[in-house]
Amino acid sequence: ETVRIALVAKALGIGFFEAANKGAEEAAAELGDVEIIYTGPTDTTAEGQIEVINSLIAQRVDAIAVSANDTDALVPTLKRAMDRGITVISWDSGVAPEGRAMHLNPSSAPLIGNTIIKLAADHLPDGGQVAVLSATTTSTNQNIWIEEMTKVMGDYPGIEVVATVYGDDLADKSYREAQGLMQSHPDLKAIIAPTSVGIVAAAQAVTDAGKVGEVNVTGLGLPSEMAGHVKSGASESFAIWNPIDLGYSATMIAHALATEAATAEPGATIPIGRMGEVTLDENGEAAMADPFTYDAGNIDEFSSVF
Amino acid sequence: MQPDPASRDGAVLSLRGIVKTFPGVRALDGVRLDLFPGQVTALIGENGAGKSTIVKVLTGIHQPDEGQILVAGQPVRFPTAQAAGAAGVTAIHQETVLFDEMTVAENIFIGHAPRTRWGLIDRRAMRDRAAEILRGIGSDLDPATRLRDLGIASKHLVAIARALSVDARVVIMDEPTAALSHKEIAELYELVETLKAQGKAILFISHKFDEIFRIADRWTVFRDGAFVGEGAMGDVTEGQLVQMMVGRSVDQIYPKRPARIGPPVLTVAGYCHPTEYEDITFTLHQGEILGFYGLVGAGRSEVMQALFGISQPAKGACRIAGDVRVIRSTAQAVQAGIVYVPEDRGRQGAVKGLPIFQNVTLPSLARTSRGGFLRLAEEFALAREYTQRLDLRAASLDQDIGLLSGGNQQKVVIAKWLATQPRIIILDEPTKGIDIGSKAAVHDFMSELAAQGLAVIMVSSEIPEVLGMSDRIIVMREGRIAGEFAGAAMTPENLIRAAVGIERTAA
Amino acid sequence: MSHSPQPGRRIPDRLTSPAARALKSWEALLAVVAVTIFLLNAWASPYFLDPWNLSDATFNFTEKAMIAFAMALLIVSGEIDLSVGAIVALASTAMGVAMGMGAPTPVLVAVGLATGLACGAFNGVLVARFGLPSIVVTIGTMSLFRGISYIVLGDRAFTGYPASFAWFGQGYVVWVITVELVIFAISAIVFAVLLHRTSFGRTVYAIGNNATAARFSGIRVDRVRFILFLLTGLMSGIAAVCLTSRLGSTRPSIAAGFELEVVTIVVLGGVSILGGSGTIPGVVLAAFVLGLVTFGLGLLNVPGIVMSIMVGLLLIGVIAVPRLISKLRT
Amino acid sequence: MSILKSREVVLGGVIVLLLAAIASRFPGFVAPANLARVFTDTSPLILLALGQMAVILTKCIDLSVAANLALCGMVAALMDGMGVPMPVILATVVVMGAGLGAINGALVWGLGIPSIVVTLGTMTIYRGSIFLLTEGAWINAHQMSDAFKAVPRQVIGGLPVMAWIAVAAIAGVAVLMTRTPLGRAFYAVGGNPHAAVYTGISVGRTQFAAFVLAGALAGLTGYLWVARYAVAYVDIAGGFELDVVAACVIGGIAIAGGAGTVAGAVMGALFLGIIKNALPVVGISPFWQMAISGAAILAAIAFNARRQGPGRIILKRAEVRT
Ligand SMILES: Nc1ncnc2c1ncn2[C@@H]1O[C@H](COP(=O)(O)OP(=O)(O)OP(=O)(O)O)[C@@H](O)[C@H]1O
Ligand SMILES: Nc1ncnc2c1ncn2[C@@H]1O[C@H](COP(=O)(O)OP(=O)(O)OP(=O)(O)O)[C@@H](O)[C@H]1O
Ligand SMILES: [Mg+2]
Ligand SMILES: [Mg+2]
Repeated sequence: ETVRIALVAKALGIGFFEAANKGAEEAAAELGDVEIIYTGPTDTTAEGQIEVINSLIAQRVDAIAVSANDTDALVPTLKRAMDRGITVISWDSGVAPEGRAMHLNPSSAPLIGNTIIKLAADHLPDGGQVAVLSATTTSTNQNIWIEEMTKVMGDYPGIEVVATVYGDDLADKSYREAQGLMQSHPDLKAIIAPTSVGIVAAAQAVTDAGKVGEVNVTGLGLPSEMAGHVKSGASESFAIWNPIDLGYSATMIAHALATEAATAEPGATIPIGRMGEVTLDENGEAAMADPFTYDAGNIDEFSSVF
Repeated sequence: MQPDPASRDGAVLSLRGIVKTFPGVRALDGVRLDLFPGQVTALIGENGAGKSTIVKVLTGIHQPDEGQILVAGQPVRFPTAQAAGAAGVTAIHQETVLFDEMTVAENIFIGHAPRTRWGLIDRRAMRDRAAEILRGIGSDLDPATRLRDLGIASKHLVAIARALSVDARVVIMDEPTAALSHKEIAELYELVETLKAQGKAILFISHKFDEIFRIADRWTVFRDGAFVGEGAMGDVTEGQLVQMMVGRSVDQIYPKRPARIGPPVLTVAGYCHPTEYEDITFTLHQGEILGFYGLVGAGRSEVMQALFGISQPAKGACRIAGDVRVIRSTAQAVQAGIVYVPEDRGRQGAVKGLPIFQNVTLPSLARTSRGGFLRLAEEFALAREYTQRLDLRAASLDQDIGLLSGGNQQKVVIAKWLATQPRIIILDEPTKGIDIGSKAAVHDFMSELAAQGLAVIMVSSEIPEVLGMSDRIIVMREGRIAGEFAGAAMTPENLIRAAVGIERTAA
Repeated sequence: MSHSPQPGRRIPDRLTSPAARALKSWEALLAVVAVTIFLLNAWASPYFLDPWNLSDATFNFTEKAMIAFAMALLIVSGEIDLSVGAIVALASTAMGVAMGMGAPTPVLVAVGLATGLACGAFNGVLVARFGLPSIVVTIGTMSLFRGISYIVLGDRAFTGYPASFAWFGQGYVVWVITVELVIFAISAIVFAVLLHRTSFGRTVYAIGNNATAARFSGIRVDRVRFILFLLTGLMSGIAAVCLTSRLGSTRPSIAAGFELEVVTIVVLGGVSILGGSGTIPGVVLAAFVLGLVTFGLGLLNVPGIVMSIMVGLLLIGVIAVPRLISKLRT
Repeated sequence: MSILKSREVVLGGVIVLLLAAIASRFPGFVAPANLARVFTDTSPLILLALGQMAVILTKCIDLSVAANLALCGMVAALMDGMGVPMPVILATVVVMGAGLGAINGALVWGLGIPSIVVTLGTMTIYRGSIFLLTEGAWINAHQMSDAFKAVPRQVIGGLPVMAWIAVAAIAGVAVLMTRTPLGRAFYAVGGNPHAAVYTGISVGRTQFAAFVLAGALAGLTGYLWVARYAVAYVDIAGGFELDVVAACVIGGIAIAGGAGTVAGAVMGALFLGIIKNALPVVGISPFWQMAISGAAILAAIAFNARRQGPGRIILKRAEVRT
């Protein structure tokens, strides 16, 4: 019998999730007899995701793998899904433990937190002011990464985070926020945007302000979207994990749990095909892989992939 | 009835067999009309006879369902108001249809403003020509004034100026004097003479027989949307016209019956308002009809609305049946037994969109409902009782009041107030724009109410009406009481002298 | 009164019977649409005719429909409240603050309702007392109320509502009948009675058709308007309790875009946006129609935005087609 | 006249005070270069507010402008991807925007459906169409040609082309409103629709024209927006329609129609633009932004309502005093 796995994105149309869908389809092909239902709301709201999940419950899919718009708001709905025998995992952006069997982090949060500040610091040997341009105020993973980043600030003396602003994952708002940062902090040396929408908007704002070379934009972004800005010099380097791998892994895990080939409990190890395996920590979370850094040297190789 | 000739010789404009239906009403049923250059044709008919409808057909606002419009013998069509204007037909409509936010000059020229070489509106030329036209009708209004800063009478003058701003062959006036004061009416009559002398054809609609006989050359009568007759003014008497209008004879127009005047029910002491009125003091007795006369704009409506709780006086007190009260809302007024039949029926009187019976019961809902829940049977009973008494003409009580003619709407509004069984009823221009038959019904009813012990205040700008109906008359001028008359002192001369001020002799 | 010269002809009460009128009404049309969509759904998806699924589907509209009933009265009276989504957010935030101070469930509910009432009163005072146009007032308070939530919450969220609080948004009364569905049904009945069977409802219609004439008829127009805003605030407060309970958390972005969906339900329900006409049964039917459409398309995994195209087309289509037909006929 | 004039003067005064207050904390904000930047940033809001003003004047409202903007912007980006030359793209967005406005206008005019209902519907339809066109995919900077992105940024005489387009639109709409029959018809139709019919002005056709104007401006802005921010996706300018209406309201455009000026609309937009740009600069938490603009809207309408002059005056004494 076909195993139906729903891959729920934060919103449809975002390059990152489209790439993850490719990975999911790859996993499905590899597993055979798996149907991927790729879906999501059209804007990044919890209410929209709940409606989508409700209709997935109604269709009695076998597993739901969700990248959540809100850690807590999805919990009651996902609990109901689990009550009806559906396997629920979260990936990329997590939900609270009671709402899922396990959570697959693209990477470990401390690692990402360290990476984003390191990317900025590497190009600031003499230190200087940096600012963070985040997504929405409610984005779970951005908040955790920024928290982790704050914890390791001691390792980067001379680097000062002067502001954290929110672009709501909207291009125009992020653009305006980036402009505002450069206005209010004339000595700003770098903008760290741990979001694929924000990093592009910030790079554009820096270019338009004529500050290429003065202000370095870094953070997490997609190679295909950032290629131009790396070449123009607006961004020296940025990092990301491979979303295709992430979709692939999430599907593998969902399949394993749904077919009861594996159970989600602290310490359990779940195989994820070509990616190897993941081990669950005491919170039921697992990390897929390290983030990978892209710069002028390797960007062309990846910009056509995702 | 004689067969319709194609077009009368010499008529600039003729209508033949015009039919116009609205949902549920056949407003015009094959009527004809001829207008001749240099002559004033009076169009006469009861409320709802279709007079305003024919004006709208002539000015391109309504399209007739059947029939022909002939200009100089040639059939034409007026798909828009502009087309009618281009054919030389212009009108002063029954309602003032102007733009409050625009200046006088813009109001006069909207739709046909002079242009500059670039095709843009030439504002200076517009202002100059507006001033010229206004002077021509004896007004010194500044064309740059914003219309909303003007009084109703000045607005009417602007409407007249607008009608004259196009070079028209046919000028239509639909009850043009209804909102004008004595002096302005006299000026309007002069204007009509001038237009006549210029060879224009004039269609004059009015319910006032004195003015019809004064200025019209020909008459045409409609009844219930049908043509009844036409002829020269000299060949007809008022009685004959009335007979044709209503299809029966109406002998007594002011059926004032003597009533026993009782103790005072309302005493108003020193009502003042910063901009509208000052030192208004009077007493109203049970069983009395107290007339309030004045030129339009004298402030009578403002005072009455203050009594009814629409607005509050800055100073002053009123005593109703002995209790001193301040009336802060209309709801309190109704509770105290004061009701007000407003002057502006369309805006303040009728709730268009609601059926007749709901209009009638609106202020009496507390009585027709139980514990806040509606009882439809009671509502229908109440509505039926009062509308029948006023001889309402309607298809059913469930019909939207907006579909009735003006006069019938007024009857519903009066019925609404009578149904509350008030102690004091204020009627503000109760017969404005009402036909003679309905007028008689309203007057008759007023007298009957007084006879039953109600106290009635009647605001009116028509001298025969105040004189005919009132026991006592108060005259207002520019926001103050200018005189009080009773018994033998109630003469037209006295009223007019008080209304226009001592320094002027009677008009 | 003996004297009247003629007794006057008798005017019939009605020409068309209420039943005949109902058959030709908007509600009848909506009922046909609803049944059609129901059948289409049953035909298109094997999962549709499942009581639990249908029960889940009601969550798509119950909260919005509760607000829609009060909004319907408001729109009939010629006003509008675009701040309802923001009221939900502020009420939810207030409940979160109360929870932070350790308030038990009954207090939380009281705080939610009180906040809704307070917001409604604020709108009501601005509109009824100061005579400002409601559409712009509520565009302003929409930013203000939600803005206050943002100031209070910032990037945080309130979570950890007491378990008993979950009853409102996640509980069942019997079998598949959810608590929210029961609240929805009760408010439908209350508002239908209020609008159609009480003198208060009659004054709402009168005000919507001609507010000046209503005032000249001794109706306390401003008081009625104020009460309607209060009711809308109250229903938004109730919706906030349900939604917060259902989500189990509060963020300032909660209930974003509710106002337009609520207005859509009301308008689809046949309430004239210009005021003066409309019925509660129509609004109930419209809520079901919208719920059925979104749920049916959801079962086919149609993206939400495509559903919203359908809703947009439905909104314009249902209003345009009858007009088009009557236009073509003449 | 004097009352209406003073309303714009007061709003201008408020804007100057606002700038002064910001300058006291952050002098750099009032540097000419920064003011130019704020103006440029506010240009889309100004362009849409000008169109919305025409619509509101005629007693309508257009909630679909932001969706129209997004759809036209997406089409522009797609055309650019297909290598269509810039002049053709520009012509297309304007015509297409006007066409989308015309659909609104036609429904209002032809079928007499209230504008708020029509545009509530078309708003979701237009935005949904973007999804249908692209299946939700984004078009990013690297997928756009340099020429496409360059137009709004090109600086001429110290201001980017985007700002110049706004200036030109302000001038054009001002002439349209005060000096052409169509402009006066907008006021007439909103001021008294009944009377407009009696003066031979077609209410429906005038409203149609207002929607077309608003649509054309939205279409043009769509291109500018997408080119400036170098990204196109379904949700761009989401919720922007309310900012546009707010700008009009703050600028004193009467929501009941018939009253308001171009200067008012522009200043209303600038007021919001300055607040949006200044908050991050003066270091007020961005979480305050929403509440502040809400309060500003309320203050503006309360002020506008208060400014309504006394109606008619009967007492001669009172007449002399005023
Ligand atoms: N737009 C309309 N819709 C429906 N019925 C209408 C409309 N306009 C007029 N009628 C009806 O047509 C008939 C003629 O109305 P009209 O206004 O022409 O009367 P009138 O002779 O001008 O009366 P009055 O002396 O009261 O002004 C009335 O029965 C009226 O109710
Ligand atoms: N400039 C104006 N703007 C708005 N409404 C006006 C204006 N002038 C008059 N009105 C209204 O039109 C109606 C007729 O006004 P009118 O000039 O008759 O004054 P009035 O106070 O009614 O005086 P009176 O009753 O003594 O004639 C009233 O209801 C009044 O409120
Ligand atoms: Mg008439
Ligand atoms: Mg009066």
